[in-house]
Amino acid sequence: MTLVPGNVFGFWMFVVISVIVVYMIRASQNDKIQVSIRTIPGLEAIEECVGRATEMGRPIHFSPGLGDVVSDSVPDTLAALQILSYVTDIAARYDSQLLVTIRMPNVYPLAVETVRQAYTAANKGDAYKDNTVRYISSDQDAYAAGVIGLMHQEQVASSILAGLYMGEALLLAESAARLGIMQVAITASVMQVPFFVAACDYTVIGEELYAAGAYLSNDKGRLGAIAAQDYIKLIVIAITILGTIVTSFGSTFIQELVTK
Amino acid sequence: MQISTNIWQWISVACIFGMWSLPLYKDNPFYRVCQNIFVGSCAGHAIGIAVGNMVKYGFQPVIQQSQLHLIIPIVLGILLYARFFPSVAWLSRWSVAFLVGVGVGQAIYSSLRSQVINQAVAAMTKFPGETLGTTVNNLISIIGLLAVLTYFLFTIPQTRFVKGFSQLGRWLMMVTFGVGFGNVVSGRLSVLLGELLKIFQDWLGLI
Amino acid sequence: MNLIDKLQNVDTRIIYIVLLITLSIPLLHPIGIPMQINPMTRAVYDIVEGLDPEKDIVLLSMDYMPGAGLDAEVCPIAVVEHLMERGIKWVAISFGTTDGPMMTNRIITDLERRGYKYGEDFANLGYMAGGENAIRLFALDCLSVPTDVRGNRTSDLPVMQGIRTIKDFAFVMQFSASTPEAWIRQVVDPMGIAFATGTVTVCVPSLVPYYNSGQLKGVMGGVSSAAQYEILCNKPGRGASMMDAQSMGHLIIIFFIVLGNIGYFLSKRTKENLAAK
Amino acid sequence: MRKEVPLLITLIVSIIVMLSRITTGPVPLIGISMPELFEEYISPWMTVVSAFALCLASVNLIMVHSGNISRKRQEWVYSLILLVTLIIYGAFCTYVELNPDNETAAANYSLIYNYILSPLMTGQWACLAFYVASASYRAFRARNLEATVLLVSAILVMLGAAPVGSLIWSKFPTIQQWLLDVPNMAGQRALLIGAAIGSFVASLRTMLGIERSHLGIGGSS
Repeated sequence: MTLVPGNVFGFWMFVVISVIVVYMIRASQNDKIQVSIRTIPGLEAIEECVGRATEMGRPIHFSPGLGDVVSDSVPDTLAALQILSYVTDIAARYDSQLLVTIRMPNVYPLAVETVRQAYTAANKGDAYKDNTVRYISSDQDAYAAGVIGLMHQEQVASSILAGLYMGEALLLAESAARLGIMQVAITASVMQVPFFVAACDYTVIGEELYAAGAYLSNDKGRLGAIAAQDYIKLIVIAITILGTIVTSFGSTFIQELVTK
Repeated sequence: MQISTNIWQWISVACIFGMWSLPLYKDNPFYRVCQNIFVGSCAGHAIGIAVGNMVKYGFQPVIQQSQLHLIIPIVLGILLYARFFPSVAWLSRWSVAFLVGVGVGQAIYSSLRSQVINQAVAAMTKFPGETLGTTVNNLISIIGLLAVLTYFLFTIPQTRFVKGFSQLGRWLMMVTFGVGFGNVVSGRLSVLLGELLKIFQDWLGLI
Repeated sequence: MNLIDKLQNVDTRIIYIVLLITLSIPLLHPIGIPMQINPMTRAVYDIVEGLDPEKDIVLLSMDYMPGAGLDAEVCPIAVVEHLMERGIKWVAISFGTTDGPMMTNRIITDLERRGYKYGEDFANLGYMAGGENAIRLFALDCLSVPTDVRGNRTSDLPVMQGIRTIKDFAFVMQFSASTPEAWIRQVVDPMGIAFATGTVTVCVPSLVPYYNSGQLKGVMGGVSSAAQYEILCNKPGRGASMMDAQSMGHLIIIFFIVLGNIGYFLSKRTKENLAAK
Repeated sequence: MRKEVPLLITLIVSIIVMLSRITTGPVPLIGISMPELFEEYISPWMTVVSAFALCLASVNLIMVHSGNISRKRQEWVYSLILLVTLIIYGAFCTYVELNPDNETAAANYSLIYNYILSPLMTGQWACLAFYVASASYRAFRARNLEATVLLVSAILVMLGAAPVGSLIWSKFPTIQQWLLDVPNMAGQRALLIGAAIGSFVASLRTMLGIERSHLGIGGSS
């Protein structure tokens, strides 16, 4: 078994950074390193969102996005579920009603489990009701239409949109804005960010989505993974700068090395 | 002007107006009917295609070419539905684990190779460039790239330099998002225009 | 309610009606504003121009759904039109959406009406479930699709003769309503094929890095690209007829932005004045 | 058993899939190469399991809406409409898929697809144009410097993308192309790299079973 040409560097980089990630997660869990994360204002606003809903006595809506757990959107969806766990926790503390809408059937059982566990952890097990988490439709347009209808019916006060989004981002955000709903959007879907920036009160952008779970839960293992992510970025930055300098001197050594 | 006499054209236009009645008027029964037909027909179409694929790639090869190993995915596929029966619901995890495994295995190395390494290599440009213009553009590209990446560094100490540089990254991202919005406008307009064209051309016969 | 408040709170339905009217007029009475050709669109045209009708066969991955409307549909129509005119054979397949084969059928029905032969000039291999995985499976072995949408054996189709892997196609193009990362990851990078993409306008900005790095040989995006392509082929079609209305639409949206901002600044100033008093 | 087996399946399958892209030659002890293992087994299996997964959403929908009807919940009539449509399309499409040589059936299915399902979908998408207009009017305001940067670049791109822009000022298309090729590309590239790294780490955690919430067996460990 040998490596296909063009993947030698990639493979070894994969191995090295995997080791970094696992090491950082373990080190952080065993308190060998202390990881502190910079503030992400949009995530701080989640509590304000829930507070507003409580004051108004109306429900708060959460969507874990349009992604699935069986495609390349796994990371986005899992990150959104981590945020859901935090939102449920706050909602339980403030005694405000939570409403979760689901697009992908595979995500449904996971969301139910997440919400139930968070309520139990906050000693509010009985606050969980059968219709807290609702499956709408697996078609993205039909999902958007369903959520908009629900926002009208239930007089939602604030809405948190996390995870992967596609073209319906604007359908959701703009209809909610027209109803005067306070919104926080957390997404790595670059194409949808402009609409969220326009229509939502707070927008959390790009990679911040993957950091949100660690940020909100303060879970040491997850924080370690974020620190590892930063090291990988620093490595990429270093390679890019080095490559630019070497290229400027007329050599393509770095390009050839990394694509070897 | 020659209005179409084809009944299907009329149905199709009614469907379009049904969906438009929500923004142009308000929530109404006609819209609700259209919306539910929409969700139902999408789901029905998906069932048909799915059954077709099951037979074509699953059952037929097993029966006709006795590729018996395909019984494994058929069992895994059936196990997906175990979640509807609480006592055996945990079995559906096996199928999900398989699907996730393939998804993760495909994404993990390729995203590193195609999205990280190849993009980093493409960012390595020559200084100075052939003209002053290219030099300036290359400079903006590389500094912009580094600034945005710095913005996404979460755990390093936020010194004044880091803060300033990542603020630059934020501005560059705003330009990116502005460009995105500008493009979206033409995209969304095109869809509406396409519908108008169908109405004027195929239904009303105005063009 | 004074004027400033009115400027701030125009009923959205009025905005929608104004938009509809502004778009309809130039659609019914086109003005014919000249347009410039985008280099990324020209790149696709040049590739197709450079193909050899004698031996080259093109693969089209049809991954858009009717929901994306004409914005997604005009690009493949323009490219297929060009392929047919040059006498180049093509094969279509779908991975991204179960609606793909139906979209291909729409194009094929029209071509058959004009006398082209299914199976000899083109073929529709249908939908293959499994996303990225299916793309890779097909790339390694194109005959892994047992039959086409009409029930013919894939290996018996005249147009598929001599095709074993994706490398036997001279040019591969995907048409979708999103971005072609899956193709780049699974086929373009590992197998090094000539690949271009046609998508909706929205996705164009995020494809520039891939075009710039050479992973994409050409990019088409939505109605404007299709209109340019039609002009390059000297065959103005549906794309070109929509461009004037497109222009008006842009102007009216900019007008809405300006209107909203005027209201915003005037009311801000009034509030500041009140606070100062 | 309930926890370990799924974690093991994910780990083994993901390693095979990953290595199948970057290695050649037989694996010691097994005697078959990773690409062959992938092409002969994993890949066709995935196609079949995916086909089953595709139906899952519809089954879920049938359960939700038949529940609505049997309990006569509010607006159950709409649920009935949905179910009836689902059954008609489902039966018809399945017949067409299983009998590809019946051209009349295929043509009839094309009719209800092209003239009902398709316009409903495009109708919904076209609503986005309306929402873009109202969002532009209502939300795109120069509240601060960042919002202004976004706004200005959006307007410049709009003027450059439409042919009318070059009539107003011939430089608009050039500016638009520059914005697209230089600042936009740098931003997109950085977001792409960043998101890929973030998703790489998340995928690695899933692969190694450190993150297991997708299986519904507790959070991270």
